[in-house]
Amino acid sequence: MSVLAVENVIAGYSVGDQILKGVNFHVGAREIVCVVGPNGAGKSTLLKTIAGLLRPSEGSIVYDGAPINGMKPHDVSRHGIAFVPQEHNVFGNMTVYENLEMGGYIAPKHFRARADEVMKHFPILLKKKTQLARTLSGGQRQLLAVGMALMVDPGLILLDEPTAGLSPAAADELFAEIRKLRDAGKAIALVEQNAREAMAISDRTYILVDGKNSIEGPSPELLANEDINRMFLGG
Amino acid sequence: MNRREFLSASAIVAGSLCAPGILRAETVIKLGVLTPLTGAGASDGPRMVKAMQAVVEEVNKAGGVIGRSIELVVEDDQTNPEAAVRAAQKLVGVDRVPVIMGTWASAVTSAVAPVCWESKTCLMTVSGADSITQLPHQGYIFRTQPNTALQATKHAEYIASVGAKKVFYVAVQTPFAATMREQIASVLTAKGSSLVGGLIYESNKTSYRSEIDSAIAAKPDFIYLNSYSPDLTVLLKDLYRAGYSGGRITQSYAYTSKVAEGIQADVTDGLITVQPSSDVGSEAYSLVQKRLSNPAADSYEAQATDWISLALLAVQKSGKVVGTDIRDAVRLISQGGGTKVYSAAEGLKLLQQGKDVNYDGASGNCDFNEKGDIMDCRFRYSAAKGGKIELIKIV
Amino acid sequence: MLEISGVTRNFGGVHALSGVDLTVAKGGIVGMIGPNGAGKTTLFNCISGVLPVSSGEIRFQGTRIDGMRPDEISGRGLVRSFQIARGFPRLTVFESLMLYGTDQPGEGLIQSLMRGKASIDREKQLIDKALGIAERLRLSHVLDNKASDLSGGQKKLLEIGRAMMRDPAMLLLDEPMAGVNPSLVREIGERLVTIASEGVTIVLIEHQMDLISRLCDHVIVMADGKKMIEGTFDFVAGNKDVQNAYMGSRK
Amino acid sequence: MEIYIISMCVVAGIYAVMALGLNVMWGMAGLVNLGLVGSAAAGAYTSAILTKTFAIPIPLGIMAGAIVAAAVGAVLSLVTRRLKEHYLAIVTLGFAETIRIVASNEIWLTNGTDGISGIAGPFRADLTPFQYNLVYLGIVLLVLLGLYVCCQRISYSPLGRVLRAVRDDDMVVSVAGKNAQSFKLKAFSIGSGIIGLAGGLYAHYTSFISPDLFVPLLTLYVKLSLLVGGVGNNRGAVVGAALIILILEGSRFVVPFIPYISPAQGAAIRELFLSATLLIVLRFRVTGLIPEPHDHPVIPRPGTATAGTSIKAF
Amino acid sequence: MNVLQLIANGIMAGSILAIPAIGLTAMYSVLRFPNFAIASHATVGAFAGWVANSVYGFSVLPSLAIALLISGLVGLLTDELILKPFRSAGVITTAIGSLALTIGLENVVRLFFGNDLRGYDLPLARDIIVGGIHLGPQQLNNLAVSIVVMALVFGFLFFTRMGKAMRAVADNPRLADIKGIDSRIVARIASFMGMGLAGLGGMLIGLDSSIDPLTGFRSMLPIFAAAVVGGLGSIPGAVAGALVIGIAEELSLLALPASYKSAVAFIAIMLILTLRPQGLFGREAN
Repeated sequence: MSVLAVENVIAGYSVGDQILKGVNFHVGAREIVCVVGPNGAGKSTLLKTIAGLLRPSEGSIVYDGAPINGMKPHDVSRHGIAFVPQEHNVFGNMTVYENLEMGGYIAPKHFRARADEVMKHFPILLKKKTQLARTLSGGQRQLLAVGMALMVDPGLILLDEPTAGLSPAAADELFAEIRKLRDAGKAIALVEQNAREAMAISDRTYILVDGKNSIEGPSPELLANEDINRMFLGG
Repeated sequence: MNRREFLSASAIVAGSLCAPGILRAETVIKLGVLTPLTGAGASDGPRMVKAMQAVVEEVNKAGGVIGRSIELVVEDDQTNPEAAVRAAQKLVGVDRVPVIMGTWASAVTSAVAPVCWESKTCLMTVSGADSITQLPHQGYIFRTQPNTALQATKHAEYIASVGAKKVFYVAVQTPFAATMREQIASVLTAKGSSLVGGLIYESNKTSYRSEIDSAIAAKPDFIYLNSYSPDLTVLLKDLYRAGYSGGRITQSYAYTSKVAEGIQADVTDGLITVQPSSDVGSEAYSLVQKRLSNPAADSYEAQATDWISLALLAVQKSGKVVGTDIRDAVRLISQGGGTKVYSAAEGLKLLQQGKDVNYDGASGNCDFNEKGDIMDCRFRYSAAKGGKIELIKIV
Repeated sequence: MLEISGVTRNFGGVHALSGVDLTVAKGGIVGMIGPNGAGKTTLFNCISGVLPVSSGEIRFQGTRIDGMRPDEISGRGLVRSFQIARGFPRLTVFESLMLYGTDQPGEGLIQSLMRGKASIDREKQLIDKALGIAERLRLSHVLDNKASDLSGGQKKLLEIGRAMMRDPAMLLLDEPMAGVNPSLVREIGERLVTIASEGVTIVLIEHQMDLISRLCDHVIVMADGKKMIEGTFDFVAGNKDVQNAYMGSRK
Repeated sequence: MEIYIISMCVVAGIYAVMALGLNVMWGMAGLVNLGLVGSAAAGAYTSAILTKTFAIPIPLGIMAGAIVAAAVGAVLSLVTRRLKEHYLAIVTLGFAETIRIVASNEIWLTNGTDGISGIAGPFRADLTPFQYNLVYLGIVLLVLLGLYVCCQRISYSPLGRVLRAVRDDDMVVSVAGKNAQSFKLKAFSIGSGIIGLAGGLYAHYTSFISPDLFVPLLTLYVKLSLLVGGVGNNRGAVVGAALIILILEGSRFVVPFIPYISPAQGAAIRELFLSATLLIVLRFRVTGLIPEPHDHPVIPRPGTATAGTSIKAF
Repeated sequence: MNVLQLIANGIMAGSILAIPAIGLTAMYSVLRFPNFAIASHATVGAFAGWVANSVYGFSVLPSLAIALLISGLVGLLTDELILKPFRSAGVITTAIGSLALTIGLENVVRLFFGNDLRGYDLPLARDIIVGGIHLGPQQLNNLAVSIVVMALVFGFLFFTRMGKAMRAVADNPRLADIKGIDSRIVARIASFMGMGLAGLGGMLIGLDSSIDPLTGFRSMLPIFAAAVVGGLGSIPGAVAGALVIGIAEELSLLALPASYKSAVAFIAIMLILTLRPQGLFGREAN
């Protein structure tokens, strides 16, 4: 049973310039789904459309049984979807702790308990609690961004290229955390440049080309496929 | 806007332009008022308009001038020469007024003066810049504000006469600020007193503490405050705070009854105000006090009263509502050997009986020289006490 | 043709480029690959003068160009495109192309007021050139559209077209094929090969490996603000470190 | 009545010239300038001083004023070269205020707050006021037409193309091989020069200038003219200026019909009326009454349906 | 002239400017346009405070609160009804719209209150002398009010959930939206707070001088200058900018006639912005 069901979605930044040209996309419970594909294929646009930053001109997006297409981002987040954008995903001029507070803005009651939990999960955030977010390193920033998403105890986390610009070690660490989240019961959708690694930790993979589904299937199978390797993974 | 919208919009405007002309009754005499109702001078303009309207009402009640009633056409000069020129063009071009009264800022007066003399319209003003009457105005300008030399001389003499030895001069930046300082300095020196310093400040500041500090540093026993109302309020407060206890003098138009309402009495106690006036117990001034129900009627209200009175008397005298005739008639009714009169209504009655009159105004005798400046006048010195203004003497 | 030695660039203490040394010889298409954040775009910004270098030297055709203004560098025949199509949203496609034309006397006040013959003649030449380029890039039907109305792919094409208007000696193209539909990608690829064969040196940042392998004679791999390795595609692709850094199979 | 309408047309014409100048800076090159009265002051004072002190002919004086104003614009452009929108706005505003304060204080040059009066007008002594206004209207319209043609030519030229590109993205303009800074300087000096010329025209029309003329209010009126007319469109600049004068003057004739208000309240209502009209126009026509044209061809492109559009370019 | 005295005077003058400058910069950081209507709202606040103080006889502190409340409400209302629709049309159009609004509001005040100068009902006190420097108790009170207000604004922004949300929107509006912060509510709070502070500043200016419909317009340039010099969007910047303007104007008296005061302030601005185009505390644009 899917937590999120995206059906035939068409969306773009301006009329007549559609980037998503009919995408179908499902995320099940306790599942990491990764979206890969060439630059400009619409991977990030897909996540933005789900998060409400873009309004789809056609198609439906259903989350937890309720249609959410056309909702504003803050309404989508109230429904339990946490979106972590690729860039500018923390409030640079606020402290780490304040960032967590803003992450949990819509659930202020549980703020303290959750913040403690998140900081227990990511001890580096505890250590840097009173630092401004813009002084964090790239990896720490990504952890904070994910931590902010966790503050609302979301049912679904959308991660847009979380390892972009990270050192391999930091990326590894982040991927490990993402797996832990899945194991803790979250559904996760992941867009990655770092295709192989992302596929390696994910359960299923969608390959988007030119705004449409091209290939989808269980990640291990796709990883093992020679043609796919050559065409999309540069191997 | 498409063509049709444009045409219909033009039609509406054209219609509204013509409307006053259609409605104009031949029997009404229109006189122009051009005075600041918005902008920096806006606190003075409305007072002057009221003073003029009060006279017009009085005269209209008494049967008007040459059998016609009077209407004031009031335009806002926005205390801005550019806007003022447009307004003046409207007054002379559309309303065809023979006289424009009430310009306040010197720059505004200088800007509209050519419009007036070229269209043969009289201009009556309070503006202080000496350069105004030096313009080639062919006699159309009448300035009821005494010129800088006259004021500075008389004021300095008064200051010296009350025993001030060290005088400091503080002035808002105006065309007459610097010349006034020189004149005051020379008169003071001649009278055995001295000007220990002076500064010209920028208007519209919210605090003049440092300016006041530098004035007090010269240890004056008397300070001449050549200011307008908004600045004067700040200066008086800053002087009080700084513990200054010497004498202060300012123009009555700056320390008006409205200003007095807004300041605590002990800040202003002892402040001397000065305004041009004619005689001891000037009847014209007391009529203004009564007409405006203001015992502290200031210099601008007095001058506004005089403009409209002079204009009306001149119309009656010449029998015509024409700028040039008014220009020529003003001196016939303001000076010379006629019967002294102190209000327009009174003078009109005598003129209608064919008698000669000599109008003595609330702001002075209203005797003009060939340049349009008043020739001589006395000054009414009052002192603020408990928020009221009490007459000291008229010199 | 392009020599870069010891170029560094810091952003508030973060090293975006930490000592890049590389040389690009005249002719051909050079691919530049590397993971996100490796400093490829920053390097382009430094070469084109959009960003000043923190230290190091850049020479183009023997002349030192670091420290020059972008327009001076562009004037020397080194023209770049932008990764996220940047440009003039309120100009039409045609105007945008025309703008890039070199030697326009009509940009002077007197010529523009007089509509001098020199400027009109030059305008005519540039029109022909722009029409030709538009034709080749399949932009003819959108010439009168505002650049902001174009699709992402068309914007990329416009960037290439604009650069070509300058008859460049060297083109720096930052992901020119991202977001372009596959059939057009092939077309652009062929076009680039033609341009290169006409003597223009092209440096190309690209993520699609099949394109790199097909188009580029020479590939430079960037990682962590440095050049990691360079060589033919097969050589580079066969390198273990490259696979680790870029292909993502680290363990 | 006629003389009034004619003189308002003169003023509107001078506003229109200023709006054209502003359009070069703001409409074409996107450079915010809230200090255009500074340029007007430079032009007006230069021409007034030169014609009065050195008795040079009026047209030469006005030209000299335009040149000085252009130089002032160039200096301002250099000083502000690193500043963006809002910062540029406040600095230009401050620059104009500084010019006004200098004009108030440097009495030896400008006669201080007294202002300069008796500035010569063409044939003024030999004409009746009506004829004089008519002649001046002719002069202003001629100048306006000439400048309009010039501005159209700039707009529809490679220069205009670069300026509009600077407005969109000056960095990409640099990459296109143009020195964006020097084009900004060009736009600032041309615009400032045109506004200086308007200042000179005004000085010789009314025969009097003083620092009080050059207050931010005038900048605001001109700015609103262009905004309402259509930023980026020379025709818009002219229409907007005419409309602003129409509103400013037209309201004079409406307000007297409102009963029970004092003159001061009437003045307040007039300004309210102005502000409300502008807010309404801007609210529903964000691009102004005559929006910027879609494109600005220099010469017709062969084989296009839009070839006719370049007729606009003269 | 005593330099320390000049600096002290400059601090006093600057601290009053700082309040509306904070309001301006706070609105800017959330709404992203320079709101010229700050001038008319300073006037509205000054008059609201005057009515409370002189007509209804409230003492100064409650009158200041009323000034803040009324001008804040007017600010909220005018923003919702008049300026909000402009925002989609771009920064400059909105800014010019706010200029038109400021003229409109100024004249609404004129329509009801006329042009007369008004003063608050407030006992004046003589200066006290500390270490050879004159300090006015009223101005010290103003300084105290300014400091308390600044502290409250800081407290609000750093210790309340809504204040943090406001900073979050200022920092990264899109991310704030994603995190469920309703930007419309934050915009309303920013308008209320910004214009409220403008009104409070207007009344503080009036306490020292007198008020009329032009009170706000007269102070608009220095308020803008303060916010811009400090770096638009930075609250410590607005305070620093106000102090720079205040002190520079007073110190100019050492070398130049008093009639050059504002020019000196503007030249100071130009110098500072030439060296630091983003203002003292502004962040460099990307």
